[in-house]
Amino acid sequence: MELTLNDRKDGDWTVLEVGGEVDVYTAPKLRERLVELVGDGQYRIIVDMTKVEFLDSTGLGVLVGGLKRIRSHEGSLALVCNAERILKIFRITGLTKVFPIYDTLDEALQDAT
Amino acid sequence: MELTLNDRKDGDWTVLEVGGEVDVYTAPKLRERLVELVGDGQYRIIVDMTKVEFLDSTGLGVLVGGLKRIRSHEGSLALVCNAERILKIFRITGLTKVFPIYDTLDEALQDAT
Amino acid sequence: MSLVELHLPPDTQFVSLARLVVVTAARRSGMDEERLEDLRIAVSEATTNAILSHQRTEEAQRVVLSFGTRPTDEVFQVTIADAGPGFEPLPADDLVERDWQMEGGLGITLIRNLTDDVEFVRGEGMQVHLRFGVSLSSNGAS
Amino acid sequence: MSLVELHLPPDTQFVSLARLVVVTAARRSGMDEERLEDLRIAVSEATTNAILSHQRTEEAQRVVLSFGTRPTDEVFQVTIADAGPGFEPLPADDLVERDWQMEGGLGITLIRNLTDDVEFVRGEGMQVHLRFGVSLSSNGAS
Ligand SMILES: Nc1ncnc2c1ncn2[C@@H]1O[C@H](COP(=O)(O)OP(=O)(O)O)[C@@H](O)[C@H]1O
Ligand SMILES: Nc1ncnc2c1ncn2[C@@H]1O[C@H](COP(=O)(O)OP(=O)(O)O)[C@@H](O)[C@H]1O
Repeated sequence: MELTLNDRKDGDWTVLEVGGEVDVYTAPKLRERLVELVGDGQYRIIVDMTKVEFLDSTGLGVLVGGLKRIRSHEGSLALVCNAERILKIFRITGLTKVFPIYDTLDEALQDAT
Repeated sequence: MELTLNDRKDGDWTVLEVGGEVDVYTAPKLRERLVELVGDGQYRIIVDMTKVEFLDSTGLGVLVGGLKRIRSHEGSLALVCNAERILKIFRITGLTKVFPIYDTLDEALQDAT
Repeated sequence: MSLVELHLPPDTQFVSLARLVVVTAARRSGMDEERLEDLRIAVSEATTNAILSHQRTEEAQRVVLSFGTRPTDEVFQVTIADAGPGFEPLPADDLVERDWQMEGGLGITLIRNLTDDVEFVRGEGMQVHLRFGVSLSSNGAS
Repeated sequence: MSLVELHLPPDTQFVSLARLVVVTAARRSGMDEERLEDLRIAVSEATTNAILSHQRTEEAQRVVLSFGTRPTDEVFQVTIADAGPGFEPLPADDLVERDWQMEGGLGITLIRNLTDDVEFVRGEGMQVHLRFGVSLSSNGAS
């Protein structure tokens, strides 16, 4: 029920740290924040999901929406996630082929493109 | 839903350690164990409730039943409990006047009568 | 109405589920942790009584808990309804005098003391309404 | 039948309560932690769909989840029933081909892949039956 969102700049990346549960009730907040960031001209975003406890298809849909929006500006959206139960739903839906997914934030930042 | 019960001798006291939730579903196990102990001739019992997470009137009823049984053998039943939320229900039902209640097991053992 | 309902078979194993569900809903309505403990016990008592009443009368129907916040008056209410014969509770003041050797009555004593308001309604079956004030300004949900 | 029922107003805030209640009941039926995660997501998807269907059609009735173990066949079953118009889900194999740019369909894909068996029944309203094998020998309750 709780969703936490915190963003900060790290070099030319914007890191959006998401915590708690992302479902149909909370996902609109995540969508809004992504829209705001892109509207602000931030086209290089890392969504750090290390502290996400639950994510379902509504959350996946918001991330896909964010990716489309960013790609229309030729930007990049990368994810940080190391929880098997969450990686599993990216795999089932074929989204591991669409998002670059890193185990840690450091790896994501180092691999920056 | 889970109830754990462990007993051991300490001097001439039997210490029964209760953990988890004592409610209408689990209380019969506690009742049985008390009946067994008294049937075994253990008339000096300390019920250590330090690890009890939940106790309602069914649990209180079982303790009152144990006390009656032990008193009929001129024994003693003492309680160890320091959780305010549990002490509160002993207070409301007037049972703080009926049971000796200690903060710690050590105090209960030292005060032994 | 936006009340959630939990329908439980008359089996005592489900009393712990009732506690969990109602307390979780109340926490999200902004009830503080100390009051949640009072609610947890009151719900446990009333649900236990309803299930035991069904068992005594071999009533196979489910016991129904309905709960939620009435936004108009900042009250979290839980109604525990059973289809059994019901009972007439002793008036509140008689209970103070209880002797510890007396059997029973502990549950109703706790319910009366832990709620802000309780109403026992005997109609077709029994309905027990438990009420707790909550401050909606501290509402955790949003 | 000893199924528990949870009746939810068509408000998305209650999807998290549905997850909590069903997962807690399944844990007590002996389901292991990994399967509980699959159940948690499948219940979330189906409950979300049912509530959104009521919202689209301004159906004020509650969505009903009924769940429990059928002891005869070692299956934990959850049925999510709504009173909306229902839908005809795409057959399972068509879903493999989805393009990520396509909108929707992620929820049904997850449900099909995370359950041991799922049945979509369109009658008066929609009923989705999710089934998970459990080994009753490892039953946590007793
Ligand atoms: N919902 C109910 N339906 C019928 N009888 C009830 C109900 N709730 C309580 N009672 C009656 O009131 C008595 C007192 O209840 P309670 O105070 O909870 O104590 P106890 O269960 O320890 O006797 C019960 O024993 C029962 O006979
Ligand atoms: N219970 C239901 N009642 C009516 N329509 C439904 C129901 N469940 C699913 N649907 C329909 O099927 C579509 C696909 O559902 P789903 O796979 O969960 O993906 P999404 O919600 O992302 O579109 C929904 O958009 C909706 O139109």
